[in-house]
Amino acid sequence: MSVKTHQYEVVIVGAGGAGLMAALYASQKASTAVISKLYPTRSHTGAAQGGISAALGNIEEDRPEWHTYDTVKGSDYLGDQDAIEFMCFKAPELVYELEHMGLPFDRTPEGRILQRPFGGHTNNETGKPVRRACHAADRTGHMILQTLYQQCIKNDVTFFDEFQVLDLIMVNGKAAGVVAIELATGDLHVFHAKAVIMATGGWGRVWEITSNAYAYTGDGAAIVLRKGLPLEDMEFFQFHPTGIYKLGILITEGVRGEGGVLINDKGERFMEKYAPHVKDLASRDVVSRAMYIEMKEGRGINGQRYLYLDVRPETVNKYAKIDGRTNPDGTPYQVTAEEILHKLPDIIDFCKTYLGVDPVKEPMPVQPTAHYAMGGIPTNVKTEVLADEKGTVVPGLYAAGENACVSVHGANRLGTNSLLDLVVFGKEAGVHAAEYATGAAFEPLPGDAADFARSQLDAILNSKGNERVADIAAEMKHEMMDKVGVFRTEEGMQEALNKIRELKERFQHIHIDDRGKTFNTDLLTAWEIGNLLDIAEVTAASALARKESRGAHSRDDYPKRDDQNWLKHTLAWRRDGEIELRYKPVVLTKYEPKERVY
Amino acid sequence: MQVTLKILRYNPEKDAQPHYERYTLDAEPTDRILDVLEKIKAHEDGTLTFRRSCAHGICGSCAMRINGRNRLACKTLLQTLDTSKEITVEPILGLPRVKDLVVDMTTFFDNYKKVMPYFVNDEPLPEDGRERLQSPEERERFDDTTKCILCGACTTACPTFWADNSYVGPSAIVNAHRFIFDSRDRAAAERLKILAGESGVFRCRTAFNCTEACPREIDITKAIAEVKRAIITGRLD
Amino acid sequence: MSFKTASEGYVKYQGLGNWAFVLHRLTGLGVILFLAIHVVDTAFVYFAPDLYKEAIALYRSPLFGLGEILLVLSIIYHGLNGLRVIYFDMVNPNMWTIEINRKSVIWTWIITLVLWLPAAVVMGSHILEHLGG
Amino acid sequence: MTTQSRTVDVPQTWESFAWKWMRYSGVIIFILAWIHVLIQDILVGVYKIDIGYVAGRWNGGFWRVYDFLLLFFAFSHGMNGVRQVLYDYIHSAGGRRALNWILLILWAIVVVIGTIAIFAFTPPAA
Repeated sequence: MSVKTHQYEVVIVGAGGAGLMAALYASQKASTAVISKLYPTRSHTGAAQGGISAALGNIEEDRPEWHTYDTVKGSDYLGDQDAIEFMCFKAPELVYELEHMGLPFDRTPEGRILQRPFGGHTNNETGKPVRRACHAADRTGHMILQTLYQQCIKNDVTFFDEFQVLDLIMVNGKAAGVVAIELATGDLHVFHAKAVIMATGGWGRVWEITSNAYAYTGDGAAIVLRKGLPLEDMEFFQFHPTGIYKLGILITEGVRGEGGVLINDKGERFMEKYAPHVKDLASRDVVSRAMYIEMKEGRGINGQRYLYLDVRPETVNKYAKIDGRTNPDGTPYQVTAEEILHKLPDIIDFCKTYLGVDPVKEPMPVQPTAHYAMGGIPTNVKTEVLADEKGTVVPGLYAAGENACVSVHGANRLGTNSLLDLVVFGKEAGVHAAEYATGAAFEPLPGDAADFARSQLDAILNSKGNERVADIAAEMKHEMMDKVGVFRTEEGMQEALNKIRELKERFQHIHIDDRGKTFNTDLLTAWEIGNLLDIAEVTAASALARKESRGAHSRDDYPKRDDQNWLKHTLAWRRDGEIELRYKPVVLTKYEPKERVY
Repeated sequence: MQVTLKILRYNPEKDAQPHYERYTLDAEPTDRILDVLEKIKAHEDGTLTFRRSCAHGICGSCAMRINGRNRLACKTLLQTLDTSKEITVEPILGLPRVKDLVVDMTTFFDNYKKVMPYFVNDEPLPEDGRERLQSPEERERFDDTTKCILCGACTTACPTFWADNSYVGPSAIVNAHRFIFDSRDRAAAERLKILAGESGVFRCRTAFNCTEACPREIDITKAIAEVKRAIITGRLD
Repeated sequence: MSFKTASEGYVKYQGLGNWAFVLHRLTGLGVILFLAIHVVDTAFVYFAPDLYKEAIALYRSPLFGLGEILLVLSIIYHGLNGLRVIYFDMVNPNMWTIEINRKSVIWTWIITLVLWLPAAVVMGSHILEHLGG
Repeated sequence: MTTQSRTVDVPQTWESFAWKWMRYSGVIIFILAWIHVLIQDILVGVYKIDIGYVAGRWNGGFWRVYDFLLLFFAFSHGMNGVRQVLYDYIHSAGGRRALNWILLILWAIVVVIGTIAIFAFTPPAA
């Protein structure tokens, strides 16, 4: 295999919201290349629906302080409060910046950005939901991704599309570039860089039912893990309450923001039992757990493992009246089918396409779906990657977006905060990486820079067994869904961990059919499954060790949060085939942990 | 139930010409064509090559010709097709073949880049640093064309584009439309000038294949007609 | 890309609009070919009256008679479909929707046939009258 | 807030002119050609057409002007149509330039021949 070498001051891996935002800023100061295994507009940011939160107060009073507190509370107090405060106070500025880039937000009659309520976002004085999510219909992520890509074209950013990064080059403890395979030709490319930004997104494909793209295989996190660096808080993976039954396709929380309610087999709006104040707009971990309990206790629809999400106008209006929900002008909140259609066009389309259900006429069958990684590559607020529990920075290495753990989401992310995270920390990554690159020299490249990448591919190509990759993947997904999902137990997690280790062993004996060079997705899919297995192992091991319930990590055997022993972040290394866990304290500033009630 | 897919295969390392291969397997009526392709790749033939990512019609990776029409594999359920017959799956037409169902999208994105598909407004920002104002009606004016996911289904369904890759194609025009009719944008005249040229909107023959192909249900031919009209009249309403 | 690619699409791509377009193109090319010849042969009345007689004789052959019936079909279709496109494109672009487009294509075909069939009967009977005569 | 109407100044191009031409001429031809076809091909029929018929028809000025207009609009419409079709398959600037000249010359020849015939024709003495 021939190896081509390129040199850029900053190399960005991944072209979703965080990667593109970083690219816009890094390219202003330093020569920058974006390397992406997909065409940029295929990134999963585009699937985000409901909105991006910022306390603009366009509709009703709102403050960044409230946003900060809601996020801290939403994180079940595991989020680092300095980082959360930074993000929430930056939010309005970034949303305006997106608007100035042309993002077509929906508008108020006064011409300002329209906002809608979302789970966990409240007026801290009244405790009622506040309209904080800025949106472009129900395709906000799509518009962010498109807008950022458009601006990158305008600013002539260099892209390497359909290049799969396989390895990170580290020299003298510093990041010195990446190695990638060009899908179209099968050639290896070495990108020599002063700074590397990892922005490769999440790994929902570890689980069976997921809202995530096929591409969401945790490549960046797995690459970093293989370089002897830790991953943070991997036990915290969010299950979104409303995925389309069996398919996992996301139905935005915006549906509940617009007044939709969850209904069980008895026709009850069960969320009022679990979250008496905000009901269906409680944070996602709370709602997903409530749904699991309902289903476990036999109140799933027809006894099956799904519930109804009902956004028919008559239902919305009935419960809006019961809740005393009002419009900004104080009149009672009432909707028509046309208004719902107008506000949620993509959701209606999904339901019609995949379920044959028209949501304004029938309720939607939903179940919790693996959605978002709160954990990931540990970074500080400047997005510098951290090497240990003491906060030692890895020079030249940055991470932003879902693959990073700042940590602003702690144990549970609030809806709309992911898009905010992308733009806020994507920008920080771009700014800081370029700043670092302009002051740093290129580390000399080792002669064998591409060897580790090549050896990984060769191992798959030359593997002599007869295991099929798809079977291994299916078993892993099933095991993780069952035992490291919404509810977890000691026994289950241990079984899952054993199973994953067994699967990793079997993975050494796979057989792939395609040994060609051109667009070999058979090879790359196998490599991705290898990443997922590594991520699954770290996730299960981190989860097994955490003997409490907090946010998305919910254990039957330890049902309570334990701040005494567990108000700390997990850091997990993979060393000599074993997972090593260490812990670091949570940054607390203004907000003392207290019981979380919605 | 059983379905048979007849897939146009091509491996540049082995084949001089593309050829069809047939796969018969069990499937559910609610399975998507993408699910069936995944099953084939997972269990029968790992060399089968196609692009996919989000699997629910928002990323635009899996545009292909299914029974002779451009669609997204992830939005085409078996129950919407006649499964008693073979289902033909071919790559989208008009772009160079790379392998099996994968085509080289370079020309497609180059054409997109020709029409200034980005927001332009160099006027000073509002002094309070907040948003530029836009009425809901002004926002609504270009809503339809903001939905584009750049999957290429429209452009590769266009008879003019099949013959001539220099025609910017429906997708590029849709993305130009999105900015031309955005009240905040200031580069409409420049875009219209580009689109009034030899590779622009007047190459559109209104065959309508683009609109039929769009998985996002954008009224593409209408958008193109509106751009034509804007060039002729200079009016942006 | 090329004539080959385009031809594959013209023939194989599934869609009423595609066929409406292909027919429009074929009928247009057919009519312009005929028109060029027709202008020249009619000009013979001035430039070469003898040749004009020969040309007319040729037109009166049964094969040309059938061709003329097809010509009339082409002119009717090309004209109607052209008007349809002009109306949608210039007067009311809001009619470029899937449903209206499909219906309008089908109606164009129906009206074309309704207008053409009587013409074909009249022209066909002319041919039959003059067969062998 | 209210919606403002906006206008821009777009220089017209050969293609925008051609587009308009196809549409306006199309409407005119629709009327002229259909009447022509109805009379000559269907009602009268080729079997009744000879020099004598033409002479009778071009006796007055009306049908001469009519036929000239039909010739001019239809042939110009058609030749631009041919140009548009061939633009699909001829992509180089040089090729398109050559095509335009060929079509223009062809157009001029046919229109000139036709026009001369229509207006210079004098009915042969019966």
